[in-house]
Amino acid sequence: MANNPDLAGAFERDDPAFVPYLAAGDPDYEASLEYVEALARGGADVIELGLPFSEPIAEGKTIQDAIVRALDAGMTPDRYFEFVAELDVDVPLVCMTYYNLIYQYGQEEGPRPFVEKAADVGITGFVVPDLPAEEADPLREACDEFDLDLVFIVAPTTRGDRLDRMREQVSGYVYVQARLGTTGARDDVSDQTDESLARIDDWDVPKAVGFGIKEGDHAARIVRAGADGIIVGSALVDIVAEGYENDEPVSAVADRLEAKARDLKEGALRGAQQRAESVVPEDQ
Amino acid sequence: MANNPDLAGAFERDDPAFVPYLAAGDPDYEASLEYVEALARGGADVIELGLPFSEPIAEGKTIQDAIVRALDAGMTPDRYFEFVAELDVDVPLVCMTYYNLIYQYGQEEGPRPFVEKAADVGITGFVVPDLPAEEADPLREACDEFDLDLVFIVAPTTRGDRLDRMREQVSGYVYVQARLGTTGARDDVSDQTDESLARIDDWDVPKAVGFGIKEGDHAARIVRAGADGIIVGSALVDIVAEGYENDEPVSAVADRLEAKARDLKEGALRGAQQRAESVVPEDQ
Amino acid sequence: VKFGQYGGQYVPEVLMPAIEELTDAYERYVLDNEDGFMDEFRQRLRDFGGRPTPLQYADQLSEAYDTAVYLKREDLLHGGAHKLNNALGQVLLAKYMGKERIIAETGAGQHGTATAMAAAHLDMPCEIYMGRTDINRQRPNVFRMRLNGAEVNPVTVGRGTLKEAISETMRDWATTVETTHYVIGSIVGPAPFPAMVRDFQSVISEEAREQIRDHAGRLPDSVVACAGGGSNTMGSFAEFVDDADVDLLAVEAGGSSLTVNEQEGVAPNSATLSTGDEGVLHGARTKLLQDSDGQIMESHSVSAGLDYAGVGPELAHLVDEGRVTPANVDDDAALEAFHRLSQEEGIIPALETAHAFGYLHENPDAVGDVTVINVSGRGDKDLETVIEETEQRDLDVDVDMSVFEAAEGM
Amino acid sequence: VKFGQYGGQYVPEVLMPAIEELTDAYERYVLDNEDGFMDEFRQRLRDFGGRPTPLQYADQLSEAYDTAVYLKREDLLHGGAHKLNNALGQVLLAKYMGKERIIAETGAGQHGTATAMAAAHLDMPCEIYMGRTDINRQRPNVFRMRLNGAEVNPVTVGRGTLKEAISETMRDWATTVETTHYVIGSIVGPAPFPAMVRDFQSVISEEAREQIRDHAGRLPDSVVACAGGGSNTMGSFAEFVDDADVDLLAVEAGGSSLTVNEQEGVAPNSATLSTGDEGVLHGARTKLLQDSDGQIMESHSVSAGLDYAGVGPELAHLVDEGRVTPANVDDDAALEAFHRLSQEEGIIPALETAHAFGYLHENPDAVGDVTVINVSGRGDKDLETVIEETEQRDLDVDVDMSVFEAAEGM
Repeated sequence: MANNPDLAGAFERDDPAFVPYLAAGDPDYEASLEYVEALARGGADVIELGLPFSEPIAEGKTIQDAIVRALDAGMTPDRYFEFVAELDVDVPLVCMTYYNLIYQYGQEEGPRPFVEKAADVGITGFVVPDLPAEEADPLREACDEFDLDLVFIVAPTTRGDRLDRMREQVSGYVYVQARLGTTGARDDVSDQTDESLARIDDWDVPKAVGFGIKEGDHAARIVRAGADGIIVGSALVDIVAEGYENDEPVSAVADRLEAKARDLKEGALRGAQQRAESVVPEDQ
Repeated sequence: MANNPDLAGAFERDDPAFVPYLAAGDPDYEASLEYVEALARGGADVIELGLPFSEPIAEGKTIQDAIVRALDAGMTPDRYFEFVAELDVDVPLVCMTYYNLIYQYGQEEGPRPFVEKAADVGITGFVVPDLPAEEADPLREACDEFDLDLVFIVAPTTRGDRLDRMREQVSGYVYVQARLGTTGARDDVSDQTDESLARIDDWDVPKAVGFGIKEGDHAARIVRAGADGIIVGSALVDIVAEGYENDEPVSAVADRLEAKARDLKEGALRGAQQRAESVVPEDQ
Repeated sequence: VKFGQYGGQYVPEVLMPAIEELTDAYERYVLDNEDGFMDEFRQRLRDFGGRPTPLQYADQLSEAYDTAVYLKREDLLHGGAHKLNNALGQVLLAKYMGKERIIAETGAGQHGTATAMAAAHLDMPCEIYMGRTDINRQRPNVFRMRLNGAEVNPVTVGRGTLKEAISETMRDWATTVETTHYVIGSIVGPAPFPAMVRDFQSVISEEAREQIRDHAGRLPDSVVACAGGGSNTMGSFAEFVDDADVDLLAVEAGGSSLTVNEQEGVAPNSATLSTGDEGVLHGARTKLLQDSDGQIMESHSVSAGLDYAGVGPELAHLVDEGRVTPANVDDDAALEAFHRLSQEEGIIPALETAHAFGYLHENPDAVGDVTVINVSGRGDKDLETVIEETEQRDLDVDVDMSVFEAAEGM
Repeated sequence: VKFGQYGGQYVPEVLMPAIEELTDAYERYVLDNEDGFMDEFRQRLRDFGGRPTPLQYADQLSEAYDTAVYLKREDLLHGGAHKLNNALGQVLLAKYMGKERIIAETGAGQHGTATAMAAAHLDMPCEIYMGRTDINRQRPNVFRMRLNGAEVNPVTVGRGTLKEAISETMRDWATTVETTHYVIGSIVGPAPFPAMVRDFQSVISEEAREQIRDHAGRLPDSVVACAGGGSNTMGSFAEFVDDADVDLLAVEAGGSSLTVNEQEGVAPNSATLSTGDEGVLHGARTKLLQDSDGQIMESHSVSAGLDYAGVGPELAHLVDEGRVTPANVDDDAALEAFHRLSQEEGIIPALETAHAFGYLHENPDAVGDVTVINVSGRGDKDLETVIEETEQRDLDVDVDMSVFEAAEGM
């Protein structure tokens, strides 16, 4: 299976990857370009770029709202590809979307045309939250053909056979879902993360933890627990939403995104350092 | 069975009886006394004096409204007896009411106490619209004891056995219901009247026709057809209602009642004369 | 035509021939199954009405009251209440009699809707008299009658409620008696109505008696039913009357109080069997709520369907005989029972029906080890009333509806 | 887990273990009747639900269309629609699985009320997600759910309707999946839901197939059912699928037009089987109303219960196979059929159901000599909508409601 060196290479033991998410086109095409680029400046190692789907069943309210804004502003799969092509960033881009958009793009031909186009504009891999390993073969094949990675999500409920099946299919990195539920920033960090990480300890793909990470200290905590990277979505989308609601200048919002990215990246680095030094704080 | 000479005697072949109805106490005790006395002055031969019951199922809207007014003004069986005792008229009075009031007055003793009291204050007979011949024995017995008449209603639907049963029970006069339905003044005169009168032609009690008679010409038409008397309620109650609604002086309303009574009585007399002369107009 | 001293035919002479004709038809078609009338009636009750209705063991109630509680599910009958048993029987009978038109009165609208449904089903023109006030507070039932093709005639006399509607229907009947059948909605009115309506409704106890033998292996210790006019009551009791060991409990509306206000002519309840005395109303001698003069009192109950000042003469007689035990529960207890059955058994009962469950709650020891309770109707019609009445009271069991504010506020 | 190319399990990984657990439970309890699950289910459907529902010969319709029309009366099921068959099955299954809590989404409120009833009956805590907009326009159903003790959670995202409620329920489930069962309301969603819901609903055709043999002495020439998500449809068809001579007609909501507005992302209909194309939605590959990019369109129908952009994968497959014939009737025809059935048969159908009768009216020759039509639900819930929509249109069959003005004016 494909294993794009750019993607797996972004995760290093002493330089854990910071993987931010934004919905492409939120709140509009131009601003969104600025925002994504700001994340890269802030230290993103990989960017998960959402292609909005009208029924985002795996998302929490924050990202759902972002998707609604992006759709209202005219985002479509074709516009998304233009967007990716136009982006001026030098980190790997992962396309996060729902399967119907991938499937429908190719009409009768299945996922291949979408993947081909994505590869063409510079996408490195996919995360498809409504596509479990059982249904992933056609997409996996297309990804292999075009040398793209297919990231799977390991949930706290994923155990036994399911883990094995996923391990066979996953490439790029594995997305470790930190807790039950849907995406969304939260104030605590779950013990489920440690258990999940332990279950896939011996996998040879990088482990990126997402769901609920809100600030640098969370990031540090997660990395100390063994993650190779952290995925942050809602905490960043919150900044975009706030800027949109308050009608802030794009540059001001971009600055805040960049600062937030920096805080998170630094947190991840701090975690890696603490882990290396085996400094485990009392509260653990 | 009782056959009070006063009552039957009020119906004469060449002087057909005019039998008006009013609800006692409508719209209040004092006015009602005046109104009843006005009817007597206008030529009433018998007066049907209603004792209001809360569920007057045999009445049309006009008389139902009268009953509501009388009840609201405080009419009760005891007040009714006072009313009768106080009335200054010299024609026979027939009490028209529903059976529950008669029955309940005597509590456990049945209709006797009511009848006794009625006889005591000067009532000559009864009409009880919800008491068919089948249920009338107890009341009939009490009437016999106190020498009061019990009037029955012959409806257009009354035929065969039912007529025979009623013929055995009736005394005073028979109330011939001119049409299907409930009480109420109407603009036409029904053919059903002729048929009903024909069916009881050989009965030896006087036949008084009621339901829908509105003016002198109707009265004449009915008497020509063979009636010994006419019963008029709603057309008179209308005058009371109008006076009440327009807040007219009692005396003015009484004058109109008296005039109306006179018109009806004259109509009846005219009918008798026409009948005697066998002058039957073309339209018959 | 009498039940002890009760019953009879206290109606205007103009209606007597129709009453005689009906008596004859009742005897021939209903009692003697002439022309297969009863067969057709039963078949239509089954296919159109949904009979037999189930007898259900109530898990939660049985546990709570430590007695086997079985529910006779008349709420599942077409139209949502036992009313159809009677309406369908009478409309079909009218058809057999060659009548061309159906009239009926309705208070809360349940009998009116059942009659309109039966008339549509049997293709008979139908007019329903309903008080102006009731029309405005029972809009959904008016919709249903109109949708079924019935005319709804507003009665504007007096308070514009059931009493006035009955008088108005009597008036129509007195005028049209030759072609029209008046479908009386309960075991009241002149003979043969009380016996005939009972016969149409007794399918309830006929089924229940067989079903309880299947389920419990024996007859119940008691049968409990709410009582207004009494048609679901007698329907639930009829086949058990001869089973001397089965207690028959008729639960009336205690309203807000059993004390009457004679001055105002108001009884703040409809507990006719418990507190009324003998009189004559709407064609029959029976127990009534009346003042000492014999004027009929205004009855009151949170449940419109129990809100009637009379009761079926047969029930009055069975109470005098000691065969039926009258009981009553007040508005609060009925509302609590409504909430309890809804929450614990997943059955939203009619407010009428809730009275029977209020009795069970207050007297769990009175019903024996095995009891059958008639769920006479479903409560969809009562939702607005219940929400409103619940908000105004401090009940032990209720429910809050703040979801609407939440839905608006967010 | 597939029906041809349709079906599958397109859900977030976090839910997959629950889906596998459910698949296992479905196979053991439903298919293999382990621990007597199916026996208990059938018994509760009978005693609590009121099964079997009758198959009724429709006198007036049969005469009007010169064909023997039989009505399968799911409107008589407890709660007023076929929905309880599935809700009761799933809540009972959740209990057998040791789940502690039930969640469900609801649009018009029918599935929510059925689930709340079943949960109350089986003593399971229950929460229903419902869009803000739907809460405010379906108040009686919200009342009913609350009365049955269910929490109703307003969903305020987006338009506040069914789509949003589904997403929100998925979110709850993703969080609480270990203790909670999500009761999906139709033959949609990831496997095993479509097959499982079909199995719970197929009691409809199981009964109807036997009943029509009793009544007509043979199998019908056709079975007609309305189709939204498709649970009453597959329930009506399931046992007839192998009877090659029985035509299976699925009648969808044609809405105001079959023409979509791609620009606005709006399909003014819900005719998924007739006009949709393949895609993946809410866990399954099936036919969808979507734009050329694959974004789901807003569907529309005067009937809230048919207003869904997807359809059960099994139905999509049977249509592709030519075994099921899709059809559709528009809003006007459905409203007229609503009035017609109400007036002529005394049955007020759900607006969903009315579509099946609209089809019969427009295609009396297409149903053969003997047809079975599923009366999937009663229309009490639709009264306000029907009155409102009728007033705005010029229909061939309707009814006027001037009685209210008469009642006020007099």
